[in-house]
Amino acid sequence: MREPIIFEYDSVGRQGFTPEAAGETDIPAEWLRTDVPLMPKTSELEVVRHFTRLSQQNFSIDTQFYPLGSCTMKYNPRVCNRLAMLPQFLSRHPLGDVAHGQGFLQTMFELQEMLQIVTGMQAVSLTPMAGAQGEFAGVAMIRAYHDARGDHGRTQIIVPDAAHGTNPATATMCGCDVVEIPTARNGDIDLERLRAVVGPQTAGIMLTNPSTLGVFERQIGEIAGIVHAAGGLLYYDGANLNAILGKTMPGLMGFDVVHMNLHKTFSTPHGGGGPGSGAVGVNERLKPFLPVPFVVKEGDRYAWAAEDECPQTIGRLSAFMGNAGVLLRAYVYMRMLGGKGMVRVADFAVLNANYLMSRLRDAGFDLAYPERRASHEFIISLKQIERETGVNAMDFAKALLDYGFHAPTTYFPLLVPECLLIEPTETESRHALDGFVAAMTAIRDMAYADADQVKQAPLTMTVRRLDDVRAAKQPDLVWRSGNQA
Amino acid sequence: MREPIIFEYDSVGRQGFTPEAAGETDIPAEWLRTDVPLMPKTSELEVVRHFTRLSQQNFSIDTQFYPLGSCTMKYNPRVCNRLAMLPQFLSRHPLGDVAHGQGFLQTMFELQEMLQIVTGMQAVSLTPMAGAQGEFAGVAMIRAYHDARGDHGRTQIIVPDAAHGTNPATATMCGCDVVEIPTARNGDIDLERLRAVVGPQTAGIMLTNPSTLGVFERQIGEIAGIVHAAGGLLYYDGANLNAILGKTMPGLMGFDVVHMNLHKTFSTPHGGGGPGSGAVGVNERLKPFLPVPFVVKEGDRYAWAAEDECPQTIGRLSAFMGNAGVLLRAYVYMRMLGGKGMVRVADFAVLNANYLMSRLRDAGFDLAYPERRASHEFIISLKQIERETGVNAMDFAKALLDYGFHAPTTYFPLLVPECLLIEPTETESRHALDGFVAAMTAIRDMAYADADQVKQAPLTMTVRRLDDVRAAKQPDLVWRSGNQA
Amino acid sequence: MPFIPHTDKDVSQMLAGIGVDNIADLFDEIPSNLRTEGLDAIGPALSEAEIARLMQTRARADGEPLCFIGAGAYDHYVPAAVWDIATRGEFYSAYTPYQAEASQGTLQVIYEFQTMLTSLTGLDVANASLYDGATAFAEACLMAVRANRNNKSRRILVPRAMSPVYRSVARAILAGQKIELVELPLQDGCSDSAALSAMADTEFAAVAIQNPSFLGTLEQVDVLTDWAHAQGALVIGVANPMSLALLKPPGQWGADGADIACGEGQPLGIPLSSGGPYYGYMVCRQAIVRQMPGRIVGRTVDLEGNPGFTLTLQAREQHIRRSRATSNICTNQGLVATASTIYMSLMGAAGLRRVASDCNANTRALVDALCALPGISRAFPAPFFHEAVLQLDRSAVGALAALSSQGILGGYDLAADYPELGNAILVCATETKSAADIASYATAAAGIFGVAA
Amino acid sequence: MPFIPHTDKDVSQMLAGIGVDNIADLFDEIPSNLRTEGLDAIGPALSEAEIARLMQTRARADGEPLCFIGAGAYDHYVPAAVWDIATRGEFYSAYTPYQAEASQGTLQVIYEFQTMLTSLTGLDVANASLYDGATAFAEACLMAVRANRNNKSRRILVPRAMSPVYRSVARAILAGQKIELVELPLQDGCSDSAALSAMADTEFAAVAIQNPSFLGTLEQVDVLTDWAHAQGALVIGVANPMSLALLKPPGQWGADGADIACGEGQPLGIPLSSGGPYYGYMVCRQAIVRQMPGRIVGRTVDLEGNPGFTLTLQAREQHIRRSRATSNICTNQGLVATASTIYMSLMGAAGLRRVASDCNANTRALVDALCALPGISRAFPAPFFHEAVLQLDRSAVGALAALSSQGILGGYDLAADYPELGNAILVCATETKSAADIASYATAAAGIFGVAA
Ligand SMILES: Cc1ncc(COP(=O)(O)O)c(C=O)c1O
Ligand SMILES: Cc1ncc(COP(=O)(O)O)c(C=O)c1O
Repeated sequence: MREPIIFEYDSVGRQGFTPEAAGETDIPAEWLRTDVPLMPKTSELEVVRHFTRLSQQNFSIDTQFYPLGSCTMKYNPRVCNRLAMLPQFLSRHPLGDVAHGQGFLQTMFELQEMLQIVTGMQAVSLTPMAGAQGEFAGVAMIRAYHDARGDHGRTQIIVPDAAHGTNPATATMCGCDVVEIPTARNGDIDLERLRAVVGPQTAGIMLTNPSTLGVFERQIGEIAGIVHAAGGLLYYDGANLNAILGKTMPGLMGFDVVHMNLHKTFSTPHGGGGPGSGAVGVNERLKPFLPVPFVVKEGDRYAWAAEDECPQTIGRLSAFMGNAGVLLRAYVYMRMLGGKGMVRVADFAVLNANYLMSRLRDAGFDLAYPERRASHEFIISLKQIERETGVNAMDFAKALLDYGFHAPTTYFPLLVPECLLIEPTETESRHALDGFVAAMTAIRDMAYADADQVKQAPLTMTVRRLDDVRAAKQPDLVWRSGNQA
Repeated sequence: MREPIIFEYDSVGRQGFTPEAAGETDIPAEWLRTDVPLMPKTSELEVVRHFTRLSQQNFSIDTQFYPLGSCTMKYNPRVCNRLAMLPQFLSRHPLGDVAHGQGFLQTMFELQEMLQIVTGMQAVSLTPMAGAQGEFAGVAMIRAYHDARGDHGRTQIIVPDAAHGTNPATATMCGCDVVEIPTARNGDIDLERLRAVVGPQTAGIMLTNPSTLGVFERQIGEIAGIVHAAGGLLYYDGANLNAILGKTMPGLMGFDVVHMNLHKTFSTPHGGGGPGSGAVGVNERLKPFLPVPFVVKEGDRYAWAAEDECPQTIGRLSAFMGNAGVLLRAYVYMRMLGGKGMVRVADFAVLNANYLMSRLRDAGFDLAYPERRASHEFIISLKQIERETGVNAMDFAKALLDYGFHAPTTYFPLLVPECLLIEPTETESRHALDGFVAAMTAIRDMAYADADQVKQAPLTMTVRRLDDVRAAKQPDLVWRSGNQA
Repeated sequence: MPFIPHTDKDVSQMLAGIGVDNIADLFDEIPSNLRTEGLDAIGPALSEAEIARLMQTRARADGEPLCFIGAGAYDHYVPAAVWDIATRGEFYSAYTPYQAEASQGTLQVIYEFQTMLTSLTGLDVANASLYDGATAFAEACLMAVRANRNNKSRRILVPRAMSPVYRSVARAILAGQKIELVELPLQDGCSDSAALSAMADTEFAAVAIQNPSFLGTLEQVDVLTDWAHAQGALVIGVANPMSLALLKPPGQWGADGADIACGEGQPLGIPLSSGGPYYGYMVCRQAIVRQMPGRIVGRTVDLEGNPGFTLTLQAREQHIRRSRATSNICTNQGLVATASTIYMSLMGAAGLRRVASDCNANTRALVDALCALPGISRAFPAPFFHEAVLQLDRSAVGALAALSSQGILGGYDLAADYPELGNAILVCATETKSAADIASYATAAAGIFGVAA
Repeated sequence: MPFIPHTDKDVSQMLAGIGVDNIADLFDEIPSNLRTEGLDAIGPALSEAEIARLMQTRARADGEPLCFIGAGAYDHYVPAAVWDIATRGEFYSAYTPYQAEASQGTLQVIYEFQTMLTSLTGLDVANASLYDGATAFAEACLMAVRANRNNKSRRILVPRAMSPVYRSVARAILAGQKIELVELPLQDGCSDSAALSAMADTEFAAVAIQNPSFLGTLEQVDVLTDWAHAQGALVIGVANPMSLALLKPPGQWGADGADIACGEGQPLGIPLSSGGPYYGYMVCRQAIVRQMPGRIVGRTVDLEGNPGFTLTLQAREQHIRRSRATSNICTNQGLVATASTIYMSLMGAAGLRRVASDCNANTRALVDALCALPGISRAFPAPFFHEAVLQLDRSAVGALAALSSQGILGGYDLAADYPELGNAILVCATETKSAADIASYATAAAGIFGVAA
């Protein structure tokens, strides 16, 4: 049953929530609005019903297996939400007296410390509000470092071709030029090409390890050597940290700065697109440049360190201190895991990925890197199936929905044709993985038996396949009375 | 997609929640259990996913119009739940020192007072845990009253044929005999028959007003006169209180004792079957017999009144004080309505019912009492349609589900053949009512066009029509490994 | 207007459709002498913000004292997932699953609930919940009188060691039907089985056994069960379901097991919440299921042969059988049972067992710590589950009030229910109590009992 | 094992399937010199019950002082339904709606969100959210530089009356791209339009206008907007969206309206929560939508011609355009925007207007009450929305600390950001403050200011 747009419930005079009677304002008329903004006119019941029904139209971790590669869609414990939403935490003003915030600040301080331990770095700032902002902080610190040394010519950021789009986009935002280097056939970086591009213009390199190809970059030691020798710094994109918790650390691999996606590794919710947290960690070299504010401990009191105490900081990246509520959730999760639990996260994330990879291989699917171990994720390529049946990665993705599985990441990284990037995470049972293999196999069989049927998928969602081209060509971005899609 | 039984997730050693490590016990072996009870072995994610998916298989007020007659399925404000679940309320032990419960007790005291005002009674006890237990309390008080006067022969309880099943069942539970009296053609009680059955054996009469036929019993004054003159008392079943809030009061109509369904009139949630609250109110005559405990105010302190202070009480009906959390929700709701808001509840509940009744009549449906006003609900009879097409009230109920509407109450009261008892409540918009009329009309048209298609309904639920006969003949009430339905 | 969606235009069009001038006309069948003029005495409406602030203030006033009271309601940790899911609108705002096809969620949950309760108690069939433990016991007595085919007795033998409030609720509910509770006396905190021989000639419809007893002690369940059966009485086993993770279940008592088990479901995932909503559970042998009160869910098949769930055996219930129903119960405690099902699913058998063991260990630690103080000693030697009676050398009221003023609820005063025990309190330390909590109690008690009585 | 469902049997079968002996083998591609031995420094795991108790203790330690601080984050009442629904698992635990067919819930919510934001700001197209108000402003500056077709300037004129922290975040974000913020000076708490003439020869990519200003005052939005457009600059309107229920929206400023509107979404249903997660909103004219950063949802049709929703105009975004994307943003603040959509739906235009008016009235009442005391006076005569600057006769630090110790957060000290204002604080009384709250503040302040400085 199609759920109407909320404005279609419209009926003059209705209103869900009844706040207290309006006071008068003394604002002169020249500043006042004369029109009434278009807002829903719905009762509280209609609002509740509308959004409850809409929610049921989503796939989510709480309802489906969601093996979206690179996104670490693991279980988000309900208790993390509960505790982050304790009334005192919710009502705390960000500029409130720290005397009324010692509990919160202590928690943030301990989170900084735990993240240092996990990454092997020397200092952490929690302020970046997502991975991409963590990247921004990292590249900005690299630039600030070179600038502080008067080394102004370093404007190039090297990224592998498999890098996530946020890496090159971040480099540009920081005013750097992007130099892309290719991946070798075995999934590692082409060292020759790396050697060829480094030089006095090199600000640094951005790497994900394990990479977005689902393999561990084995030459990371050499890479660090090459880049450092050329005067550049190494940036670690922590999107894949889940795979290596307690196994190795970016600090040990030679990285100077890292960001973590707490909404991946530390299980804060993805929320249909956000919020996240992209906390950054740095080694001694970059410490002076860390974004403010961060929490410091003075005796047994906790306080903010801000601009005036950090003359070389790259500055503030958010109005207050980042996504505090997300950070609380990550803290709760980390304390519930403890050190041993974190190592087990890596163990089982990697076990699940390798098991699922081997089962899909045994079922006849082509692995992108058949000689390699999977990290916490891996890639299969549907190129041959596509060639033989016309059924492509997108079709598989849609068909999986009808089997009750969210699709893996499709068409990323771009260098593997017709790829699915599959990340089961440690919180899924073997039973779920086996079900996924069965669905993939059934879809493949159907592709060979009746390709058109696969192309019809999905059949069981609230809508059939959507016309993306029309969406972009005739943008309908705002509801207007009378307009129909 | 069928959701497995939770035991089908079973896999040795899994467990959702990890409590702290077990202490040793020193309990001698003769008391210890040697087998392991069958419990799910599921991860927390599996538990969350299982029950979230199951929840999506329900119709509910939050997702559908739910015009279930006699049940008052109005919007249950989320804030009532939120405030009843404040941590201090949740953690309060029922036997805790009242010094740590003044906030709670004050709330209960004020709730008692508000319910007195609403019903026009002189005292209230909140302890009954649902309507039926309120009825029990009421009839037990009536018996206690007669007994206290040495009037031991009064063992008959009179109920109209339209009464809810809990009324006669309650009378029996209280050790009374049930005398049923018929309803006249106009929906009021047959006064001649009433006069004929009252006498020195009459303990009392149980009435719902407006009655379960969806009409206001106009002769209530005469009825009260007849029963009181015969030495009996009057019990008011408050299931339909929503229709008369602020318009009239049971106290004024001559009732000696009432119960209220707070989960109807005062919008506490139905919870898929409960919990409810059946608070009782009494006039001076029955005050000494009120069930304990209730809250009294002593100076500015609140305290419990229990057995020792109430020598004539019918006693305790629950281990503590009834469904405290439900009572908190009702209190919040009542305070948010205020006096004027309560009157509006009756206004709009009755407006909606009369509007829907007139629209269905205009659409050609047969009203059970076409000459009468609807109260907050009304009855239509599908007898003619059933005769002409074979499509009966049950078929309509199932077909409505496919239109996204929960069915009205079917086959109750029993005296109207093929009846639907329809209660829209005040929280539904005119738009929802119009949609319901359209669905009813479409189903009726389909009944005449292709009766079999209606008999196939529902088609869009997770299951098709279920075999109730098999359920009762071959009861499968407990999951056992290997058993299939 | 709170919660009413009508616009002025809606109202006038609706009135026109009905054919009346105003809403007041719709009430014209109410005789004018019965009319009231509004409910102004209720006072003005509060906004959501205002009521939120008011309730927060009241909640804060009540504080969160450290609770060592049990006595029928137990302070267990409830994982966040339990109520987060139970209060989803689709569970929270649905009614009894009369339209089975549109209520498979609730129905399957109850079927799973029934399965868990039967296995926990070791009996065959469970219902979908009753109001609370006390009323479940009363219903069990009624059921036993109906179900006993050996005799027509209206007498139930009930231990003095059983919850006083259960006995009192049962008396209130059974009074009308003239069913009598006969007391089995207390000896050293347990039922006095020696007293049974004196009753060998009395017919009982049932013998009730609560284990652990209200006083925390473990009863001679096998002896009592076998005696009852030998007498032709049914056995009603009353048990804290949390204890059954550890203790022999009613279905295994004596040679043949209890016939009916019932009790308070609160320990399984339900917050203390000033006493409710909790739920009563009831489980029985297959043979007597048609005497069971309350709703029951069964699995069946649909038109296409696929499995599905529905309410069944409804001929027992008031809406079908009316005055001859097994009970008058209609609305039960569905949502609470749902939460409890989620709780049991999260905990699993191992988790429940761990909680039960920790409760036992913590109460032992508490008893040891307190009995090390002058003026406090154990009242009974019998083994206990997670509650114990302490004998005090002074007024329990005074000691408890002194503890309460330090934020500690030190136990339940037994004076009113068991005057024969003198100054005695019943204490309980569940798994939520840390060693530090127990030490706090001991320290506070030392301050009180350190001074001669 | 917390959150890991594997049984021992699962593990051994899975390892066998993979063809390795143990889990450690799966990590054999990590060079041995890079291996670490666990994370024991993190410490032991806490159970859910333990962490719950810890966090409750910390939360309680922070208390709930009465808050009269605004300065960019506002204490509004959030109806219970907002977060109850937003945190439903289906919203909470979904990701970006890349698989549109399985994400219609989130997509339709965002489409509705976009509609509400455009109508609130009076502009054409909104995105699906940015991180917060400050970063939204920085992105607006970048967007303006890209979108301005009149000039190639990399200068933005920014009022000193604009939020200091927005300016500081923008500086940090724009630094790499060498975009310069030029300050428009302050006069009597507002932007000094007299200073504009001196800048007539400077090219600006954009002129930013915050209304109400950071200092609470209402700016000469029409004059500033028209001046900017006459200069060939775009106009970036920064506005508290709650104020727009009452005030003329950016789309209506001056003759042609602002080109981009952005700001902090927090006032619309988001708890203060120590500063986040909030969300930044951004809305612009249709003509420049392809320069907009962030995700955008569009309505389209499916195979059968039925309406549905999908992410669109993705060629702007990093996952398609990589180094040439409009921004690097990927994860945004989706759940917060969802909550905000629910909030706006519950409030409606009338509800928002009432909240905005009440805030204005309450702040006036507070200002009047405080300015009646010796040593406190209004700093500026300009009309304000719901914040005002008070001049004190003594150190703000001391006065605020004294209030804080009485449980009152008395305002935001302006000394660091606006040293030229001397002892000045910015106060705010939202609709959540009752007359009694305002009186409490006044009484506490009287105690402090009653004593000569
Ligand atoms: C490899 C990689 N890097 C960076 C990011 C960007 O993180 P965020 O979406 O939190 O900005 C992602 C997430 O999508 C990612 O997968
Ligand atoms: C008319 C009437 N009386 C009594 C009851 C019994 O109330 P409860 O279900 O709360 O026990 C009901 C509810 O179903 C009812 O509709």
